[in-house]
Amino acid sequence: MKKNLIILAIVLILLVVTIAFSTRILAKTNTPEFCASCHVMKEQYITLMKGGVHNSLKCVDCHLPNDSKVNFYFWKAVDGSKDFIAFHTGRVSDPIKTSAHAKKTIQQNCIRCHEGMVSRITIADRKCWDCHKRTSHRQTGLRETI
Amino acid sequence: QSEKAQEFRVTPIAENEVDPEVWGKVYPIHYEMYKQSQEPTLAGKSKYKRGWDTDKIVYDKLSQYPFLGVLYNGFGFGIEYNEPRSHFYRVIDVQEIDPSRTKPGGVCLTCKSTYAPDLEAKYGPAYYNTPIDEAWKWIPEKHRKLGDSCIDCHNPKDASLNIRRGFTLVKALQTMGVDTKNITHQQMRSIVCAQCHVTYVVPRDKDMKPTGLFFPWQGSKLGGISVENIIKVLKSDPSYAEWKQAVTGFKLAFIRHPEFEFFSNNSVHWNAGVACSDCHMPFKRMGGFKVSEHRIMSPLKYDMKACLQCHSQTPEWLKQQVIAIQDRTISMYLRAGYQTAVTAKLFELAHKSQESGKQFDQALYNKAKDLYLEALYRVIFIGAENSVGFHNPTEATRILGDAVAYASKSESILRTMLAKANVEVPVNIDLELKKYLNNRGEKKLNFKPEQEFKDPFGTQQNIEALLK
Amino acid sequence: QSEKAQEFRVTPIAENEVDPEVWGKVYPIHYEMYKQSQEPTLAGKSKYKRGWDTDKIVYDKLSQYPFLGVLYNGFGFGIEYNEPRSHFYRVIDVQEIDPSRTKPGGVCLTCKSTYAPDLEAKYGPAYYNTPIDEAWKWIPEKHRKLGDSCIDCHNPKDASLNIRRGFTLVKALQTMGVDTKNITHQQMRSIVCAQCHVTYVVPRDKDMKPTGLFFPWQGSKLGGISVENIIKVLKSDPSYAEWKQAVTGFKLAFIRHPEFEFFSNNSVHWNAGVACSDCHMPFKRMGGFKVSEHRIMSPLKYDMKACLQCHSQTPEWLKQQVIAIQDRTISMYLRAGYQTAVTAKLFELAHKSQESGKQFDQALYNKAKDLYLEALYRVIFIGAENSVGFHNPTEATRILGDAVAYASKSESILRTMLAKANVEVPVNIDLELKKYLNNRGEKKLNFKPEQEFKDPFGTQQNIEALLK
Ligand code: HEC
Ligand code: HEC
Ligand code: HEC
Ligand code: HEC
Ligand code: HEC
Ligand code: HEC
Ligand code: HEC
Ligand code: HEC
Ligand code: HEC
Ligand code: HEC
Ligand code: HEC
Ligand code: HEC
Ligand code: HEC
Ligand code: HEC
Ligand SMILES: [Ca+2]
Ligand SMILES: [Ca+2]
Repeated sequence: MKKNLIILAIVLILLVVTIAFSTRILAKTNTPEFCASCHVMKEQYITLMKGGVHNSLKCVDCHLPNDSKVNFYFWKAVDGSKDFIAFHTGRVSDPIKTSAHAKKTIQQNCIRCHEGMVSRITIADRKCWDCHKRTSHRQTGLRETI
Repeated sequence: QSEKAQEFRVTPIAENEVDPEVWGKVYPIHYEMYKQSQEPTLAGKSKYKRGWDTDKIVYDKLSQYPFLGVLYNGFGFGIEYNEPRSHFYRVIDVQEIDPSRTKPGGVCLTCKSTYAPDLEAKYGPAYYNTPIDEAWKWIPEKHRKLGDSCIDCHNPKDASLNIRRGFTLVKALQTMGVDTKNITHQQMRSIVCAQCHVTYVVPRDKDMKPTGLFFPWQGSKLGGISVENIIKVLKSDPSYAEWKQAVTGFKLAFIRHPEFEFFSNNSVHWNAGVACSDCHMPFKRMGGFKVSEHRIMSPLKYDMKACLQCHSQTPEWLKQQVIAIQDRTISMYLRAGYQTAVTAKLFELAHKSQESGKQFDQALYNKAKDLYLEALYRVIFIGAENSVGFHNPTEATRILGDAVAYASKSESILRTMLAKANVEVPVNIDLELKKYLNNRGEKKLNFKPEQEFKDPFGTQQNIEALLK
Repeated sequence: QSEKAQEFRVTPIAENEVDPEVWGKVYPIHYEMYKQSQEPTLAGKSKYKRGWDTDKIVYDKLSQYPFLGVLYNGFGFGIEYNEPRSHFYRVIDVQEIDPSRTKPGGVCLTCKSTYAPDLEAKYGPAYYNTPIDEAWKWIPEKHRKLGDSCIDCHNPKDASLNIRRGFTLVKALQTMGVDTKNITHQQMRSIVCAQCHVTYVVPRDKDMKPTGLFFPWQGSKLGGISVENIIKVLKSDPSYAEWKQAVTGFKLAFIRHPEFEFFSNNSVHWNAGVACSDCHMPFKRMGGFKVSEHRIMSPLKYDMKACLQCHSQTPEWLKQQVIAIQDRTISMYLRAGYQTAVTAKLFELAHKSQESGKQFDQALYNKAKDLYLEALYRVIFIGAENSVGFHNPTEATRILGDAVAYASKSESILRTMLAKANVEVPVNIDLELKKYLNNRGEKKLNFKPEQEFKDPFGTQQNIEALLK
């Protein structure tokens, strides 16, 4: 556990430093192609690209808070490091599942973009993708080996 | 919540405002959708749930399921019993139905008139048993034909969901230990329907006058109101007997539209957190935003729109799955219904032989009766439930399979009992359907053969042929 | 397809190569997974499909469902009949089972030994009826205990899916008009299993010697092999009768593991294009690739991993849905099974009275027998199907409900027939279960009460109590 924290700290610092110095890295790590460079993200990448109207979006549009830049980069660093460490230590859960925090972030992003559309209904205690299953990378019709 | 959403709901409506027109000033889109529900629904879309479609035919349950003629004889439901139509016709249908149905009185307004809670509060016990025509006059003249109104489901302050019928539903939920102040929003989307789409008991005094109204949920829990528990309550007190079954002479309770109980009892959709409104009031795009459909009807008549966000298949595929389930349910329902009717006729035969002096083994008779009641209540339950099994597919066939088992065990005992008393019983029991199905009530209703549902698997026909 | 995957399949394996070790040189990952299937599966994960779990208990179907003792008496299945275990034990289990089961002979190797198609081609008619011990020796010594091998399902050239058992399955598919050269890939993912997980008939000559093996699919179509059609075929020819039911003396056909027929008959998963392998051989990540799990077992024992490919709920939730379905199925299965056993005992009683000189109305007797057979075959069907209803939930309860209906109609007729002949029949029929369940076969097997499944709804217990 302690070891993990140290790694996390190092990665955090590294990330913050790189971000501070390179707008190119910054832009690159916001692309879906970057996310999909990890093969474990490939399924989500393909389902996004082939799964309908959201294929012009970037992963970070949904998976990182977009309400403020500070929030965006803070969580980018945290989640990014978590993914990085999990990947390179091989501790990938199968299947990968979103955390409660991640779900909240996604929901806020759905509402951010579709605010007008959902302004008259009440979505209190459930998630948009309970109904809009395809946006959750599921039931997009892709089932064969990717 | 975003500001826009708030803004939309700024204008509070007067507390206790019943008039939908007034609500319509604030919520014009919803009012428009709501008004559409007086139109007949599309004919030819649903296989089993017809009625008040564009063909304007009134579908008669006794013609659809002829054995009901035998079983319900002696009660209003054995005279006129129709497929429901939309909420708009709620009060109108009570007016138009054969008067045998409305004998209980004011209590019948409970789920029909939006004024019911006010009337109950005002008139107390008299509310329940005042003759319906009289009770009906308690409603302000302008609204005597008003079906549902917004206030049935919404709080006028902000249009949030609200239980209007505290005197029935809130009490019933509380007997199951539900904290009625803290129901989740998603559950409310089913609970508002549970004000009416539930079974009820109208207990009677010695003169058969109604003394109240309650839901037989004692001993159950939310998400587990089983048919077994309901039957237990119904059998627990003779004052719950509302009618006498003519063919057997038994005094019995009854079960109506148990949609909520059936759906919420461990069905896959309930377990998945799906609510009635998800399927019957799906979101609908109106210009730049979406709203809940307020023309409430069968999802088949909406072309499965309600299903499509959660299910990625085509509407045709989804409809086929519904029909696969309903076909199997109908097949079992016919089996259970006819078997129970046969048993009822054996009781009739036994009673007749008794009159002509035969003596029976009373222990056997009691067992047979007990088994018969278990079967009959199950047949009534599934027949009254309005989804032909879809709301909880395996539960439907389980209940019906049990009905077949109970009714036929009863038949076996009766046959043994009758044999012991040397009464000869033919193998094939004539149900005398014509006698029960024709010339019913004030409208002299007759059997309409074109409305009958035949077993889609042919099994019922096969068994009947084998017995002949 | 990526280059890696191509590379992965470059080395063709010799045509007709049976040895999994040789395949393992080319497909080491698959060979490893495959070998794991000799390990016992995890205990405590599945409610109804136990057997050869880490507790190493052999689950005895006759103890799980005691009425089977009555119904199967007179046949090998009435002596020893166990829950299946993994493919690895296929041949071993045939060796270990009571010899009454293997009486037919070589034909029993058809779905057990990978060599079966070669043996059939080589020995012709003798393949079917040569005593099993002798036929077994036709297999090369090294592989006499070999369960499944890769070639059972794969083409050695490129490991693509392949039907090895042309002499049974291809013929059967052709009787239904299937173009066996153009089966879609997704269908092949079920069809390879249909080589074995199907019911079969071993027709007999006059001396009860096996003359062949076929699947009773005549008159059906792919996606609609109904129990009704299967029964029709089974009843169509006396040479399909493989055994004599001791309690009734009837010569009967039998039904085994109809997983494919049951699953493919309008189930929601089949309709959704799901294949057996999707659930029993889910994709699995191994290093950088996805491969198909080759340790084939119950999805419950994989913690529902297979389901998560398509369903977004938690494994616990999914398991609960499976159990909700299975509980309802088991309840109905017990109802159908006990009712059919009661009817069987009434036939026994009738036959005994006949011996002591009573005369019966033959028309009634024939009707009762016809109805009884319809019930019995349905009970055998669902009992033999291995998913306890899950593969096709509403179809399971429909079939069982019909079994109850047929068996009890038969009971009613028998009671009437017996009464006419003045035979007294008690209400409660003693099944004499102990007689059938104890001291079975060479191993002197006894009833194991701890393995019995009781009705989770208590309905069976309730009916039995009422009859006492
Ligand atoms: C270094 C490889 C790698 C890259 C690059 C990567 N991921 Fe991941 N990601 C992983 C791994 C490994 C996991 C699984 C973590 C676990 O099992 O807990 C994961 C999990 C996730 C999850 C689910 C867990 C959660 O916290 O909700 C999301 C969402 C996700 N990644 C999004 C992204 C996005 C968006 C990007 C691009 C900005 C990205 N990933 C880039 C490896 C990567
Ligand atoms: C339109 C919004 C949206 C976009 C764009 C998006 N996702 Fe997702 N993602 C979701 C939703 C919704 C879920 C489901 C969360 C849940 O099940 O609780 C999800 C879940 C995930 C998960 C968890 C595993 C799973 O399947 O449930 C991963 C990993 C993931 N996304 C990665 C990505 C990657 C990588 C990209 C870009 C290639 C991406 N997402 C783009 C909405 C999005
Ligand atoms: C960055 C902006 C953005 C985010 C975040 C986003 N969407 Fe969208 N969404 C769009 C756009 C753009 C379209 C297509 C344009 C349109 O409205 O016609 C769209 C279309 C849709 C549609 C209609 C098409 C379809 O596929 O059925 C649905 C439903 C939808 N989004 C749901 C969601 C849900 C649920 C989420 C969160 C999991 C989400 N969106 C997140 C921008 C977004
Ligand atoms: C206050 C009582 C009440 C409430 C609340 C109520 N219903 Fe009804 N519902 C009725 C009555 C009464 C009818 C039958 C009207 C008739 O046939 O005259 C009916 C009929 C229906 C029908 C059949 C419509 C047709 O066209 O055949 C559907 C579907 C339905 N209701 C669904 C719902 C749903 C979903 C809810 C909750 C969102 C709900 N109801 C709430 C009393 C109610
Ligand atoms: C607890 C709520 C409730 C009470 C109390 C109630 N109903 Fe209903 N009624 C409904 C619902 C829900 C429907 C629509 C579903 C259906 O028809 O099964 C309905 C449908 C009807 C219909 C149209 C269908 C048919 O049965 O022909 C009539 C007529 C009717 N009710 C009359 C009455 C009468 C008369 C009484 C009093 C004895 C009464 N109702 C009491 C809820 C109720
Ligand atoms: C998962 C979807 C779903 C849910 C949830 C659901 N229903 Fe239904 N309902 C259906 C379908 C499908 C039918 C059958 C319609 C048909 O055959 O035309 C139906 C039929 C009905 C009918 C008869 C409609 C008619 O035209 O006569 C009523 C009334 C009804 N449901 C009320 C309810 C109530 C009340 C609830 C909640 C307790 C509920 N439903 C929950 C899908 C649903
Ligand atoms: C109960 C199920 C349900 C939930 C929860 C839900 N939706 Fe929807 N949504 C629907 C349905 C049904 C439609 C289709 C409306 C139509 O086609 O008329 C829809 C339509 C939409 C559309 C318009 C699609 C189009 O065709 O242009 C968007 C955007 C959308 N939803 C976003 C969201 C967002 C964001 C959330 C969460 C805040 C959400 N939805 C929650 C059921 C749902
Ligand atoms: C039979 C019950 C019922 C009746 C009657 C009814 N509603 Fe609703 N209404 C609902 C349900 C259920 C919702 C969904 C609420 C939610 O999920 O928060 C809803 C939602 C709404 C909303 C919120 C926006 C939306 O579309 O989800 C408004 C506004 C509304 N109704 C207005 C009205 C008006 C105005 C009337 C009368 C003309 C009316 N309702 C009649 C059940 C009903
Ligand atoms: C809010 C989401 C939602 C809605 C709306 C919905 N379903 Fe479902 N449905 C589910 C879930 C979740 C399951 C469970 C299986 C799964 O995980 O896909 C399911 C299962 C099913 C099944 C298989 C279960 C069974 O009982 O046989 C059918 C068929 C089905 N749905 C049809 C429909 C139809 C028809 C409608 C519309 C009338 C509908 N559904 C509406 C979520 C939904
Ligand atoms: C050549 C015959 C054959 C083929 C092909 C075959 N099976 Fe089997 N299967 C068997 C036999 C025999 C057993 C029982 C072995 C025993 O109990 O000794 C069995 C047992 C099983 C079991 C039970 C395992 C356990 O641990 O209890 C499962 C699950 C199963 N098979 C699934 C499948 C699937 C899925 C396929 C196709 C991908 C398949 N089988 C193909 C013959 C076959
Ligand atoms: C058409 C394929 C097929 C044929 C032919 C076949 N089996 Fe099986 N056998 C299976 C399958 C599949 C299973 C696993 C499923 C089950 O046990 O229900 C199995 C399981 C078994 C088992 C283990 C479970 C049990 O029943 O105790 C034994 C023993 C067995 N078979 C013996 C035989 C014998 C003896 C014969 C010849 C009379 C035979 N089999 C013919 C396919 C077949
Ligand atoms: C949608 C998923 C699914 C599909 C498709 C499916 N099965 Fe199953 N199968 C199950 C489940 C769940 C069980 C019950 C396991 C339990 O109770 O432990 C089961 C049980 C079994 C068993 C008994 C396993 C044991 O441990 O004894 C066999 C054998 C089997 N299936 C074979 C098949 C065959 C052959 C097919 C195709 C014709 C098939 N299955 C299709 C999910 C599936
Ligand atoms: C009971 C049937 C069965 C047996 C036995 C079997 N396989 Fe498979 N195998 C399958 C199925 C089904 C697939 C999925 C094929 C597809 O979808 O193309 C598969 C897939 C494969 C693949 C393709 C990659 C993948 O994982 O999907 C390889 C390679 C393979 N098997 C090798 C083997 C080897 C080696 C053996 C023996 C050690 C073996 N198989 C035994 C049924 C079987
Ligand atoms: C390849 C896709 C796929 C796989 C794998 C799969 N399912 Fe399903 N399942 C579906 C579809 C599609 C439906 C139909 C309802 C829907 O559209 O969601 C469904 C419906 C269901 C239902 C409701 C239907 C019913 O019969 O009651 C349950 C429960 C269910 N699945 C459980 C499981 C379980 C458990 C497994 C694994 C053993 C599994 N499924 C594997 C696709 C799949
Ligand atoms: Ca209707
Ligand atoms: Ca097993």
